[in-house]
Amino acid sequence: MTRTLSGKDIAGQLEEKFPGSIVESNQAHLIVKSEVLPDTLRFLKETAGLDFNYLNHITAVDYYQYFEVVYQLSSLEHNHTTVVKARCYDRENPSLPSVIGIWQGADFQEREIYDLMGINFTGHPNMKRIFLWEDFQGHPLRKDYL
Amino acid sequence: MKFERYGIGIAKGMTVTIKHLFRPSTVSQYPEQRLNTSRRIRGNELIWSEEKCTGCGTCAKTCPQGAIEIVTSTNLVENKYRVEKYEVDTGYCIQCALCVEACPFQALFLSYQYECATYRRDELIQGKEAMLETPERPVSGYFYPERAAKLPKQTLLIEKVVEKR
Amino acid sequence: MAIIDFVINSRVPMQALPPDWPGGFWWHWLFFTVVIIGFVLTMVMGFIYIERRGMGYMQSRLGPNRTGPFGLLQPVADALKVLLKENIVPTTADKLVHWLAPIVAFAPALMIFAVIPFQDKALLADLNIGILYIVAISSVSTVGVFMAGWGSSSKYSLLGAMRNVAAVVSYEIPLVLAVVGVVMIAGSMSLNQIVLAQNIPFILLQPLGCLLFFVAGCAEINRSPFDLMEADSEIVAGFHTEYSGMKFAMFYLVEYAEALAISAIITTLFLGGWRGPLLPPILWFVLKVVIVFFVMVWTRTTLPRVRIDQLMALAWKFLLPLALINLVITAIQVLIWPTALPWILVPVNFAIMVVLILIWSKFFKLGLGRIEV
Amino acid sequence: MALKTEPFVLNIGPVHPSTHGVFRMRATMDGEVVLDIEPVFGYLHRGIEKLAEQRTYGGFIPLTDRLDYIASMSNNFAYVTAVEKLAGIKVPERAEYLRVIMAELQRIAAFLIAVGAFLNDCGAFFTPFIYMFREREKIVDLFEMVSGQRLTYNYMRVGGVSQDIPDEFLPALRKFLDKMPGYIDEYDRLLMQNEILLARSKGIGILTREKAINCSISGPVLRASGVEWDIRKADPYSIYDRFEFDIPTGTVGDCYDRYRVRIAEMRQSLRILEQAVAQLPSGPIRSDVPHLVRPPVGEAYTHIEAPKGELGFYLVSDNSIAPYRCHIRPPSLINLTALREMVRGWKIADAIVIFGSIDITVGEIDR
Repeated sequence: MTRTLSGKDIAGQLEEKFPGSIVESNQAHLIVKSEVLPDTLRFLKETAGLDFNYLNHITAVDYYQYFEVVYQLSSLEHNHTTVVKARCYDRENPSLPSVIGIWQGADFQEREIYDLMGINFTGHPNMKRIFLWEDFQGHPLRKDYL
Repeated sequence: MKFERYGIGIAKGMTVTIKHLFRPSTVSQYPEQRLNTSRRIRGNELIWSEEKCTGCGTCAKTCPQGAIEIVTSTNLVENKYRVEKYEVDTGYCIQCALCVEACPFQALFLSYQYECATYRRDELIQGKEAMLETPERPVSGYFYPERAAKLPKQTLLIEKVVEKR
Repeated sequence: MAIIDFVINSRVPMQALPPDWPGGFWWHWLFFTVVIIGFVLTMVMGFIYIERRGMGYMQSRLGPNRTGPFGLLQPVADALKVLLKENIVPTTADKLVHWLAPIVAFAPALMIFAVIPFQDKALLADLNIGILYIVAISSVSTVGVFMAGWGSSSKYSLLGAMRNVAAVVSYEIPLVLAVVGVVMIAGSMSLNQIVLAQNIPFILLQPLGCLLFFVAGCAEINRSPFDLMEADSEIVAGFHTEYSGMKFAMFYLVEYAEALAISAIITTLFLGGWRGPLLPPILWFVLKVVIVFFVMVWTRTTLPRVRIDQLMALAWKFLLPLALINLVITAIQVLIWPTALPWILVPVNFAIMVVLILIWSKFFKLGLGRIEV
Repeated sequence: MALKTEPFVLNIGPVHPSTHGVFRMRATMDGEVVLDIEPVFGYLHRGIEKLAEQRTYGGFIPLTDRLDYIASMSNNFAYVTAVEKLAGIKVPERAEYLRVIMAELQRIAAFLIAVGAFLNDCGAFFTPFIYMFREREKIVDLFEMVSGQRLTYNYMRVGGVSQDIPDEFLPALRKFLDKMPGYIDEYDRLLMQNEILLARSKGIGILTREKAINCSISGPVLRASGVEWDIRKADPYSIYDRFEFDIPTGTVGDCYDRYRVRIAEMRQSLRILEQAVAQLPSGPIRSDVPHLVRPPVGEAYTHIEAPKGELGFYLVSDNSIAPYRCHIRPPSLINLTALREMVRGWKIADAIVIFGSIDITVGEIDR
């Protein structure tokens, strides 16, 4: 059975390495500051004992006030999993650093989030629409898109 | 193609295909040979029982596609709804049968027919009269096992083919 | 009748001209032209039927069975359908080349039958260089295929055509070398003479040659597993991607006419041609042709397709050396028994074939085919 | 003198015999060699995630059928487990067994298509494809018997399954289980050791273990690369911890391994089916779930081992009758991440074979 690492445990380790990076942590997930997101995720991937080498999926949720991007991470060696989230509050031009340098599997998923939710992942080499055509107006998965 | 096995793999494959040459084929010739479909087949039409329907509209609310349109008026004398209009656009219907499962009064069924193609889109809309159960429009046993028991048994391919392998 | 004398005594002597033929050469020519065209067209229809039905049964389905009794009229229906279709020429195509390609491809496929004997001396022209003629003519249809690939101005077509040219250039060599063994045993290049020389069918004396010829022939006429030129899972339909209507029908016809030609050549060279007991010769001929074609259908049903570099490797690394070795062995045997090879050689040659293939399979290696980019 | 050449762009798809739907690849080619490849998606985009926000939790089940339309049961399964986790619904024992039976039958059916289409891409002219479709029809017959449809089954419900199996189902399934190993042996005889197939698929399109994990590859493609990761074993959902089965893995991670792993998994699925049929209890098939489920505020991610890989549903609830956000983790889309690396430098014929060995469904990629 896959163990779910609680966000609090990981938050403790992260806080030592990157002070002030954690916004919120509870049993189910932890929310990190978007500026340090790649660093923390790289730390999670490369620290022995955590080894989150497998990125299950990335998705984004629109909560009107902010967008929440959800990273579900797993470790195939230790068979545990956790959820890391990041928020971006800018509704006009939301952006987050890309994690494609850490997990290549983020490639199409980040493009998909950009296409449907409008979050720009800086550092992604090919940030363009994936499903819809190039001059499509709007981002359909946003709650205010009708 | 490193021929480590000197073409034995090729020869084995050739025997399989040549054996099939002398076996009965598994296909059936559709318009003449019709296999019995499942007793629970979810056919292309909805069948509605006017007597049982109370006009509650659960079916219309459940339909994921919004294909059911129901208009009711209140019959104050008998203290119940009267169904003014009941229409299904089978062009929108995806035959999920959620309406059949949702109906609290067992007034809605799917049909046993599956060949309901028409030449025009507006012919796909089923009105009240076109939804009643008739001998030409039999009812499928989906969700109603007692009706399913009366329907012919399904032809199974696994029972049809008898050759030895 | 000076002109006929001239034709008869010209540099290409028409040896098989029957002296008692009424009207002499021209009647002979007319008669056999009609016979060949009729034969090719009916046999192609038969082949299409055999291929589709045989393949259907091998694939556990029925194949076409709606048109006519047992679906026998399916080729006719196909032809009618395809003739009535719209003839589309791509706007960027080289129109002249696009139009000419099917004709250039079709003519040589028909011309091959000029030297194939349907029974003793019953052939259009018994050239004493019959084999050379076949080898020369059979490569000409490649020009048509390449014209189709170039003229369509489609990348898929061009890829298919390039593959075809590469394959034909390579496979011509083992094909010819495999034939030379037969020529040495028979002592003649005339196909009629070769058939007459087959008291033992040459497939028994030349089993390896027959196998090589079959493989190389399949590759020449794009039969599976060497059908890279029209590999439908890779390059849609290869050189005839952009063809439709009548012109597509021509290519379709060429495909089967070439299959018929190769089957007929194998029959003539290795299976004893029209010779056989009891039945009339022409029936034996047709029967053998159909059997050879059926083997082609069978391989097509079973085998996956090879890749282009593997195709080349098979020709140059496997077929060519084996064909050369086969040639040497045949030459030695012919030297020892100059008049006729004895029956004892049948098991010996089969053993030689098995040993050679086993040994050469050990040597045969393929590259991986990847290029660093 | 070297010839001056220049690469050209070849559009493979969206209408092409072997792109398995309306997938499109823009390939830059140097003659036969693929220099670069760019997958282009979106020809089947229907916005299913957006549609989910406008449907009830139960009303979305028929739409999950349309994701990976050759493995509808698995999609149903993944979705209903997500809703059940979100709402905290217990599922009756018999329903769990029925779900496992359906999911494993569906796995065999989906692999039959995957392998058949792969061999067809290799150039075996429809023979393996038709043989495998013949066996798939037998499975589809069983699905038709229980659910009434042959493609979009819509069988599972939140809290159970829609109906109990009919009486004639188990004998027919028994017959199928007896015959299927023979059929699989026949496929092995047909092409497993065929020299041409070996030449076409061995060593082709190697995906290393590290690359596979880094690219979030899942399912048979991951296992062919030598990673022993099967969600049925690693994170047993439903009742998979009660069954005994092995995880077949490959060694090299080439196309042949992916083909072999799929064939081996069919045999393992048959093993699971044998056990499930033997243990099948009686009892209710649906727990008492209200018609309109209102899960508490929260979020849930569940993943199952679908035929294509890890199929996950991420649901966010705001205590209404419709999901606030429904995200689908599409295995087909994510498995394509590594396609570019795998294909570069190979010939176009290999590119098709590699693409076929990944086994995608466009309905799931584009959603």
